[in-house]
Amino acid sequence: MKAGIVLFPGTNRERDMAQALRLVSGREPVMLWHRDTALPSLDLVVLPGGFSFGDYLRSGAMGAHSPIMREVRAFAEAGGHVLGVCNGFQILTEAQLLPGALLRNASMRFLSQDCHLKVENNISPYTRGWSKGDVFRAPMAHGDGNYNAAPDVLDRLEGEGRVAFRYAEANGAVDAVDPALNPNGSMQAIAGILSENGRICGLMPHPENLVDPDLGATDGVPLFKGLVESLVA
Amino acid sequence: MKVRVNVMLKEGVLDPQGKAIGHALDVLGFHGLGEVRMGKVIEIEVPAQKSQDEAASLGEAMARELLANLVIEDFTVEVLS
Amino acid sequence: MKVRVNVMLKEGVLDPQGKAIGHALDVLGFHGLGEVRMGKVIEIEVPAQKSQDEAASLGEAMARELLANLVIEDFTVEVLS
Amino acid sequence: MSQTVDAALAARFGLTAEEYGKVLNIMGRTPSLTELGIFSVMWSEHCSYKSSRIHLKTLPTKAPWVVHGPGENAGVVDIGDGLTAVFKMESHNHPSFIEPYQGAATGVGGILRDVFTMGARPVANLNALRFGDPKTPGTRRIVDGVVRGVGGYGNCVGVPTVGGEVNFHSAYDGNPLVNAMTVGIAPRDRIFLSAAAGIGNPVVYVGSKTGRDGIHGATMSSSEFDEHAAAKRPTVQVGDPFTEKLLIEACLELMATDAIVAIQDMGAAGLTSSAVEMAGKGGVGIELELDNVPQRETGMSAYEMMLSESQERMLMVLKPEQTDIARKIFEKWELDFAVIGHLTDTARITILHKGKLEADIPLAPLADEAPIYERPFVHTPGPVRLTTVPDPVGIEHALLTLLGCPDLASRAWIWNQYDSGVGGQTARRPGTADAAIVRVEGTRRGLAVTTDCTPRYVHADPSAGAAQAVAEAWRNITATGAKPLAITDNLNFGNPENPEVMGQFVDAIKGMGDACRALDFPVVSGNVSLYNETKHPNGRRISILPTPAIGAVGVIDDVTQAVGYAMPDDCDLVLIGEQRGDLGQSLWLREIAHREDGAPPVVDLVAERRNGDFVRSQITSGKVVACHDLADGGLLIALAEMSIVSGVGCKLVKPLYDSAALHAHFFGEDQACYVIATKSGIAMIEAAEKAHVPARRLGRSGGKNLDLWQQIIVPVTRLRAVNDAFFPTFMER
Ligand SMILES: Nc1ncnc2c1ncn2[C@@H]1O[C@H](COP(=O)(O)OP(=O)(O)O)[C@@H](O)[C@H]1O
Ligand SMILES: [Mg+2]
Repeated sequence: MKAGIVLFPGTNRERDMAQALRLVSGREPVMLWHRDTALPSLDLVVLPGGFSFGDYLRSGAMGAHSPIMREVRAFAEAGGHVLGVCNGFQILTEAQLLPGALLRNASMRFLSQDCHLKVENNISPYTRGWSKGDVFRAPMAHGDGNYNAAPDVLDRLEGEGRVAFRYAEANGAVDAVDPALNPNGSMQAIAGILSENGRICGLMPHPENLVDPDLGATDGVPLFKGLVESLVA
Repeated sequence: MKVRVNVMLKEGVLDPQGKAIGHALDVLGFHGLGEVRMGKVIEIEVPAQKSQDEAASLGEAMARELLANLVIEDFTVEVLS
Repeated sequence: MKVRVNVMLKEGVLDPQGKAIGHALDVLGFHGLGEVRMGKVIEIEVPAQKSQDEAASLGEAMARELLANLVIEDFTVEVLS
Repeated sequence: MSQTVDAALAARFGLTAEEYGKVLNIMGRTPSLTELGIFSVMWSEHCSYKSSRIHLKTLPTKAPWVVHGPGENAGVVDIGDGLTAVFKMESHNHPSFIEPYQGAATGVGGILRDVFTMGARPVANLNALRFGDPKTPGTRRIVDGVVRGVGGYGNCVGVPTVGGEVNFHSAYDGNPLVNAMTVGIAPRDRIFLSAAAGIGNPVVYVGSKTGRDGIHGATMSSSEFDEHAAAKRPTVQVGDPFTEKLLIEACLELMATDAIVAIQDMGAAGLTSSAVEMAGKGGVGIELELDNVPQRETGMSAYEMMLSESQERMLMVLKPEQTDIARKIFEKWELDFAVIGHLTDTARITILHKGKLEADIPLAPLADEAPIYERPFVHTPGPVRLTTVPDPVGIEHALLTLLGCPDLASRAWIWNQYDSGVGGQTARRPGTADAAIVRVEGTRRGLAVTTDCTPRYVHADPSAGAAQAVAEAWRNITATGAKPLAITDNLNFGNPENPEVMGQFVDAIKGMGDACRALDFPVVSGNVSLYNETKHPNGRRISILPTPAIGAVGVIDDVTQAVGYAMPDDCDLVLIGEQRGDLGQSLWLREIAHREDGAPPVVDLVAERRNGDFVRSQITSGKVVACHDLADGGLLIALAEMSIVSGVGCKLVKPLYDSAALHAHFFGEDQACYVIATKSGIAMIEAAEKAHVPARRLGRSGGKNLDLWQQIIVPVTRLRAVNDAFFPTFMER
C-alpha cells in the first residue's frame, strides 16, 4: 500500500501516522507538502491530525484551501482513498469532501482522553478489519470534535450506512445525550463517517496512536490492516 | 479603508460557546437573558482606492471563500472608513 | 431586543489569528490587503422592556465582567432591535 | 521618546544608585536611553542572578553522563545510542497572575525554545503549578486560564504534556506559580550552543516580527514609565503556538545542515540578552542595524526594539556562504528571516538605527561587572518534631477526606485537557505511573520524567524540604524502573531582600545539593524566580511558600520493562522501606487535625539510595508488576491511588508494626518507601533482606474493595468517586 501523508503548516501527528502505517503495512509512507500541485501515484492519501494553520479561523478551514487540496479532491473524484483523522477530518468537512461540520466540544474544553468507538459498518476498507458492532479503544485529543449536520444530511448518513464509528461505552452502549459516553456532544454520537462511495473516511479519535504493542496497546491496528488488505493490489 | 465581516452560526445550529457564555452570565448575576450567540468578526484593511461597493463585494468574496463556512455559518459585510 | 458586544484585541497586541487569516487570504489570491484582525462578537437577547440606554449599559457591564479580557482586549457595545 | 537619563530614571528602571554609578564608570559618560535599558535588563535579577549566583555555584553539576551543565540554554545528558536528553524548567509566575491564559501559554513557548535552540526536538512537556486557596475568589479563574493556556500552547505545537504537579495554598493567592519544563532529544554530536564566533559573520533574526510586547516587564511597570502608552498597550504578550511550531520545524531543518555557528532564543529581554550573551560568550563584538529588524508596529525606537519581549523569535550567527540555504528554509516555513548585523572585533555591542549610533557598550564589563549580592539571611528556626497526635476521626473518614482534598484529588480534569499522546511515543501517561515515560523514537529506550516539590516541607525546614524534593523526584523515576540521570530546578521564592526569605533560599540550596550529591543526581539547568509575594491592600506582603520545584529525567533501556502503579490482580503487596509514623507537616495533619506544624519527614539519603537501587533492580529484572512510592498522604493513600487506577482492590493484613498509632502508620509521609506488587512476596522480601533493605508484607491485591483485615472495607468505586469529585465540582459549577 503506497500511502502519502499531507503536511500542512501546523500539522503535528504526521509522525504518529507514519509510524502506524509503517508498522502495519511494512512500507514507508511518503510525505506531501501543502503547496504541492501534483500527487505521486498513491493508494491512499492521509490528512493527519494537528493544528493546520493553528486552526486560527476554524479548525481545518485554512488547510482545506491549501493548493494540495485541489489534487486531493481530484484524487478522490477519481476513486482514490482518503483518510482524515482529527484535524484531517475537519479539513475534509471544510473542503466539503465529507458532509457536516465539527463544532467546539460541548464542554468547551479540549478533550484528551481515551474513548470507546463502536464500529457501525464493516464494508469499507476502513472498517472491514472489525466486525459490525465491535468496540475498540482510541485516544481522542481535540477541541472541535462536535459533529454537526443538517437533519436531512444525518438521515442520509444513517440511511446509507455511512456512519463508520460512534462514541460508545466499552460494552457497546451508545447514548448521545450522556456526556460520559458522547464527550464532545456530537449528533447521534458520531465519531467518524464515510463518503458516498465509502472511500473517504474521516474520524476524530486517533487509532494511529494505538498500534504498537511496545507502547501497551494495539486497538487501532484493524483500521490499518483493513486498509492494507483492501488496497494492496 | 476597512471591511468588517461578521460571521455567526446559522439559526438552528447549536452554539455551545454562546450557551456557555449565557450560563456564565447568569451565574454572574445577569439573570433573565434570552439566547446568547457568539460569532467572529474579521476586520480587513483593504486598499484605499476601492469604492464602497468594491470593498463590500471584496468582503463578500473573502467571506464566501474562506471566512465563513456556509454549511453552518452566515455572514454580513460592513465597510468602515 | 439584542445587545451586540464586539471584542477586539487592543492595538499593538499581537493577533496571531488575524495574521494567519491575512496570510491565507493572500494565498487564495486576495493580494494587497493590509492588516487583518480577528475578534469576537457576542449577541445577547435582553428583556424587551429595557430602554436603549439600559440595554447598552447592561451590555457594557457584561463586557467588563466577562465578555472582554480588559488586559488585552477592547470592546464596543451596540443595541439592535 | 525624549527622556533625560539620570539616576532618577535609572532608579525607575530598577538600578540602584550604586549600580547606576557602575554604569557611569563603565561608559565614561551618561548612557543613552537605549544603553540604560540594556544595562537595566542585563543587570536585572532575572538576567543576572545577582541575589542567587553565589549560592547556585555550590550545586553539583557534574557526572560522567552530563554533556552540558548550567550555563547553556538547557542542560544536556547522555542517554545512550549517541543521543542526549536536553531539558530545562522555567517560571512564568507574574505574567500568569496578570493574564493566566497568555501567561501560561507564553511560559510553555519560552521553555520550548530553550530546548530546540540546542538542536533537540521537544518530546515532552511538564508543568508544575501552584495556586491559591480554592476558597479564595479568583483562584478558579487563574486555574482555568493557566490550564487552558498550558494546553492551548502545548497541544497546538504538538509536544505531549505528560506530567506535572499541582498544589493549592493561600500563600499563592496573589502569586500563582507556573513552572513549565520541556524535554527534548538531540544527537550527541549535533548540539548547538550560543557562543558566537567568526568576525564578520552575519547575525540573523528569524521567527515572528517585533512589536512593543512586554517592554521592561521585568524591571519596572510601564505605567510609571509612560502613562499614556500604558493605558492602550499592555505588557502582556500573546503567544502564537502556530508560529512556534513552524519555528521548531524550520530550526531543526536548518540544524541538519552545517550553516549555524551559534543560536540563541530571544527570551526575557529579547534582542538585548540574546545579542549580548551570544557575543559575550564568544568573546567577540556585535553590531546590529535595527532598521533591518522585522517589525510589526510602526515607529518603534531602538530602545523599544532592544527591550521588546515579543515571542517566537530566535537569533543566529550563520556561516556567510550558507546564509542563502538558511533563508530558503525559513521562507519555505513562511517565517521572517533577516540579516540584522554582523560580528565585529571590537568586543562591544553597537546598535545603529536610522543612521544613528544608539548604543555602544563594552561587552566584558557589562557581563563581568554585573552586580552580585551576598544578601543577609537568617535561618528558619528548626521545627519541633511532633509528639503523638490523637486521631479524631478514624481511618476510613480520614482516607476519604484526604482522597478528596485539593492537594490529593485526581488531576484528571487537568491532564485531560493536555494532549499527552501526540508524537506517538508516550508509554506512560499522567496518572498511571510515578513518572511519565516517553519512548525515544526509533529505539526501545524510554525517558522517565517527573516534577516534584512539597512546599509545606520546605517552609517548615528549607534544607530538609528541598532535599526531600530532590529525593522524591529521584524516587518517582526509580519507581518506574528507570535510572535517574539529572535534574533541572525552578527556585521560586519570595523577596530576597527579606533575610528570612534569603535564609530559606540559602538553606534550600544546601539541602538540594546534599541530596543531589548523595543520589548522583546533578543539576544541569534551572531557573530562579524571586520576589514572589502577595501585596495585600493593607500593605502587608505575604511570601509564597518557598518552592524549589525539581524537574527530573531518567532513562530506561527498554520501555516494555517500565512499570506503572495500577493495582494488578492477584499479587503480593510488599512495602519497601522503613516507616517512622511521623505526622509532622503531613496532609493528614493539615486536613484532619487542621494544623500545619511539626517537622517534615526525615530524609535519610543513604536509605533513599539503597532502597531505590534495590527497587529499580527488581523492576528491571522483571520481578515487579506495579510500584508506587509513598508521598503526600502516606501508605494508605498510595494503596488507594493504585486501586483507583485499575479498579482492583486489595486486602491488607493487620500491621504487626506497633510503634506508631494506626493513623500515623497509614498517613505518615515516610520517605524512601515504595509499595510493590509482585507475584512472589516471599522472594521479594528475601531479596530485600539480602540487600539490607527493610521490607514487609502488606497484603494481597484483588477484589473490588480496599479491605483492612475486614475491619474497614471501602469499595474502590467509592474511593474513585471521592477522588474524582474535587476538580469538576470546583471548576465546572
Ligand atoms: N499540571 C499537571 N499536568 C499534567 N499532569 C499532572 C499535573 N499535575 C499532576 N499531574 C499528574 O498527576 C499524577 C499525580 O501527581 P502527583 O500526586 O503530584 O504525583 P506524585 O505524588 O507521584 O509525584 C502524576 O502522573 C502527575 O504527572
Ligand atoms: Mg510520588
